[in-house]
Amino acid sequence: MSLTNVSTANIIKKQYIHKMTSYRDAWKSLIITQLIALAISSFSTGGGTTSGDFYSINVTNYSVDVVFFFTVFWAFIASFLVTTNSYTYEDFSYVSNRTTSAVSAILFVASITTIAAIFTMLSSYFIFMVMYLTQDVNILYGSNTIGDFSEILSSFAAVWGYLLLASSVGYIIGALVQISRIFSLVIPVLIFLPGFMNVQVPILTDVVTFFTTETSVMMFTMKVLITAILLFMLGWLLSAKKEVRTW
Amino acid sequence: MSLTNVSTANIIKKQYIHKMTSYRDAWKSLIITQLIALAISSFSTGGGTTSGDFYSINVTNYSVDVVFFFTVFWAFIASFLVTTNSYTYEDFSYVSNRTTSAVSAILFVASITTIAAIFTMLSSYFIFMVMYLTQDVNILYGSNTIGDFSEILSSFAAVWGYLLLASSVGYIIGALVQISRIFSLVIPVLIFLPGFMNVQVPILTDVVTFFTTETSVMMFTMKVLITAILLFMLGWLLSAKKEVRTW
Amino acid sequence: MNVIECRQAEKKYRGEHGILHADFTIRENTITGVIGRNGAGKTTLLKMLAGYLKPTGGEVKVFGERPFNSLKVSANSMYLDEFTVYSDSTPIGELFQHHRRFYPNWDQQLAVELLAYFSISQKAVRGSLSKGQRNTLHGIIGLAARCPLTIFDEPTTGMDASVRKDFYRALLKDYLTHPRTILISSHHLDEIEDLLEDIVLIDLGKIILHLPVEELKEFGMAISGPAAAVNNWIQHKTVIARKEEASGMVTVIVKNDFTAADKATAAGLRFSPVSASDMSIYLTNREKGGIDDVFNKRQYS
Amino acid sequence: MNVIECRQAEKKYRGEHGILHADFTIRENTITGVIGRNGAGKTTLLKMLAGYLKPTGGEVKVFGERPFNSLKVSANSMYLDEFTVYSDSTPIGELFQHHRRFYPNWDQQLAVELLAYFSISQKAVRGSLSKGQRNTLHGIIGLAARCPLTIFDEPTTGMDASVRKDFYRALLKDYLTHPRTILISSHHLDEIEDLLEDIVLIDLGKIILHLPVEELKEFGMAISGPAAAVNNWIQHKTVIARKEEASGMVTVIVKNDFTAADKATAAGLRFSPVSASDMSIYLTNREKGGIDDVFNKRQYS
Repeated sequence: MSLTNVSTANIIKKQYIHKMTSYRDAWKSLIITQLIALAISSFSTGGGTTSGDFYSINVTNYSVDVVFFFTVFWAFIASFLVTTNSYTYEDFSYVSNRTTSAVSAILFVASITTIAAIFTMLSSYFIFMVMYLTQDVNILYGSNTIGDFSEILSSFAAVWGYLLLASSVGYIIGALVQISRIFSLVIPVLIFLPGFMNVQVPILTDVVTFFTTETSVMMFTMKVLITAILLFMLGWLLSAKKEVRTW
Repeated sequence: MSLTNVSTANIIKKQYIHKMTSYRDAWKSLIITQLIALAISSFSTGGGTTSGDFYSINVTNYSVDVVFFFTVFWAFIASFLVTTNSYTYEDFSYVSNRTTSAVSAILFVASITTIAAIFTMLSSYFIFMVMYLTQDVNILYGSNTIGDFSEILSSFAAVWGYLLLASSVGYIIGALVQISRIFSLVIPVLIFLPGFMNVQVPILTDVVTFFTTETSVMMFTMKVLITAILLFMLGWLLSAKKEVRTW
Repeated sequence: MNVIECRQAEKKYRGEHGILHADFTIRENTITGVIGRNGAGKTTLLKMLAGYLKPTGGEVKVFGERPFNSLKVSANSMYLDEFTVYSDSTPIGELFQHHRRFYPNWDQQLAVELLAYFSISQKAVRGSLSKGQRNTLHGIIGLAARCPLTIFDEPTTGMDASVRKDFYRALLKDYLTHPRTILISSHHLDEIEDLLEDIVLIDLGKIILHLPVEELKEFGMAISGPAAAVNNWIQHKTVIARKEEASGMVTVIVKNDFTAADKATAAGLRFSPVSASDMSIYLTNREKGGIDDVFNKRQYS
Repeated sequence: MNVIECRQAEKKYRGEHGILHADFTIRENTITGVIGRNGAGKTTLLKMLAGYLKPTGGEVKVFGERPFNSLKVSANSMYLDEFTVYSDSTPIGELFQHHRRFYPNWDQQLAVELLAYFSISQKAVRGSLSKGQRNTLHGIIGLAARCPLTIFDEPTTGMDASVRKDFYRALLKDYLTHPRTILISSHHLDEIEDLLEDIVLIDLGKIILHLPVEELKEFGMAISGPAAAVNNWIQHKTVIARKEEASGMVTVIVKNDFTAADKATAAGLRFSPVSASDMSIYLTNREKGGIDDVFNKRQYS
């Protein structure tokens, strides 16, 4: 039987198609996440009442912040899970080497993150529409809800940036945990330590400052992209020597 | 062959012994957690320098807060893991019903939590001793480091209370996740939402207030004990109808 | 005394049926083989008996109690298969100690000697064993625990030929000195039929036969001969299977309920017995052509 | 052309050896059986060939390349066992489509027809299949993918008797029309020996024999007779195994390298051939008593 010649690019493409169609859990969980977040958002998330002698204004803010937060969390978990053994091993049940497996996984994670960002943007229109149709009140447009095209574009870039960042962090942590279980204890503690206590992990603070103090969306997106690519590449290097199914 | 008669209490005792001796991962991870936390603590975690014309005082606070925080996190994870299928199924490889399996697991979790509390207390002595022996300086005793017996007892009660609370929360969340995977997404988001955003989950805030505003250690311990027992019992009820190894 | 009594027991999974209307009893101190094709429901039935799964209908009783969530059944029964969960990081010697604590009849000496015989170290952890060795370990545990009801679900998966032979021999030896109720499921009936007393044959979730092995061996008869003669003779007989051969010869498996006089009328036909293993294949065969048809239809054949 | 070439290949796990000094070649378009006792290292060897594990020493070449991390080897080889990972939630029909995309030789029609023959629905998800059905599915995939190198590691685990027979027959039929290199490991050599051309026999991590099945069948000879006569005749012969019987009779397995003249001197001794399956048991037996000794030592025996 004659041998098949394959190119790396071709196999990456096939593995990418395979992942996009068969990782149902990732898609399912995205939809569930969005629905739960929308349900929570539909309770008001802030506001107040001002009343004078002859009038009373009831201000209610409807926010997609909840949707955004849920989706960031989902992006982290989903790309963390993509690095686990059972997904990696499936690549080798078909045709794969470590490079194609890692690159196709990264492309997949980047793709679902982008789609999740679009979903998150659509949620804001969805909430707007629901309120517009069901509430018999004046709507006070906020600058962070519905704006013109350039505003939409820049908020999309910001949402997408945070999601990509979350998924690249999830990916690298997943790769670390695959190497040693100890990371599954150390990493979450290091992340949450500063929030709960006065202990400062110096680098972590700098990292947070690096992203949150950036005011230009353009620059922010660049920073995120470069960071994500570096993290993805590191995760790929970490998995390069791994054996398949030692059991 | 004549049948063996067994009592529930007797099997619970045997399962408890089995868990205490064969759940090596729980013990190993406790020791690793304490060591990592001690290593981090040995960097100073605060302090400052005051200097006048003729003197300079260099104040360094060594704190066991890091150890405490790591251990709380460990207690949560360890009891979360105890509810996973592989541990439950092992009970049924020996002799078990759902009651003995749950009760022995709860007793095990309560036991390791207590031992972890003792370890955490000892850590404070350990840090004290290391500093005393290695640093050629005057030690300013703080009220929260080494005190008299009643102080030790009350800080032990506080530490133990928080650990038990963390492990009972881990246990109930584990039981929920065993029922449906959706909880593994929803619960962490609900917990971290308030910390990251301005969204308030009303009940959660009340719960936090309920424990943190309590000034009497005695009352705090009582509150914790009752809450933990309620959570453990709920977790037990949730697992009461589960089938074993459907694969 | 009956150890197991099932009345119309049923287990459905999301619409699909695992087991339907199971109606049977197992006497104390017998070795019964549970035989059936893939997906017939053997494992579902055995797990229901062990109290792992909850029946969705009918009644399952083991030692007079419903096994699901029964401590009495759990203490007196053991279900062992390839996937039985034991901690992977516990040394085997310690695993034996745990069993000793839980099972009053546990024979520590037997366990240790069998383990040594099969060249497995007491210090080894279960996670480091190969699949065959893991099943050997489970087999040893099942024997040494001496549970009044021991259920082996395909115990010899991954065992090599000589280990299988030794395991079955050990099972028989131990059973003879310590009689108890044993259920074994296996896809190699030929290897265990000498061991078994009774056979439960399951097909498509239903128990289609439950009888002593000896009766299954005599259940059918193969009749070979020229097609016309065979066809003539088998009128009014219960035909179980039929195989045409190229030369115009035919082999037919019929139920062995004909009389000696019947047999005398069959001049020129060859009668041969059917092994228990072959008989259970015939009894559970789907009506379809052979595997060759899949290939013969194709152009390249 | 040699598809597989191993030179002193070695795989160690934390001190323990999986495979030691493996030195062998496999020609193109042969069916080779990989036989050995539990824990001998069969799976380690096969996974090394598939590029799953990285050798710790020596050289492994498949299609002229080191298989670990080789895309060429991955594209042209397939390793299938009970644990092969496919998404549990993907319907089987879709699983086939994925294979069709990855494997240019994939025969969709064959896959679909075999699946139907074995009564598995294309809509079923793999997670809902029983163990035997899952292995049947893996077998079908291995056949339909038509990889130049196909490795089946205990493919019939959990399959019932008739499915096993059908699977091996399908394998042979497909191999005849589409010759390729196939490796099969199995603990039921008797079931596959008619299928195999060559046999690789592994023991304790070492390859102790690699020869055509026919030669293994003639490798040894069993000589039975009264102890004295047998002992006299076997001087200067290579004795492989020896079985004393109670009646003073002895059976000895000797290497079949004696001449016809030798045989003529053996008056009154009975010569009988040894099956390939039995031969490989004898060749890999540890020096120890039988399983009966474990029980005979005990007081209750």
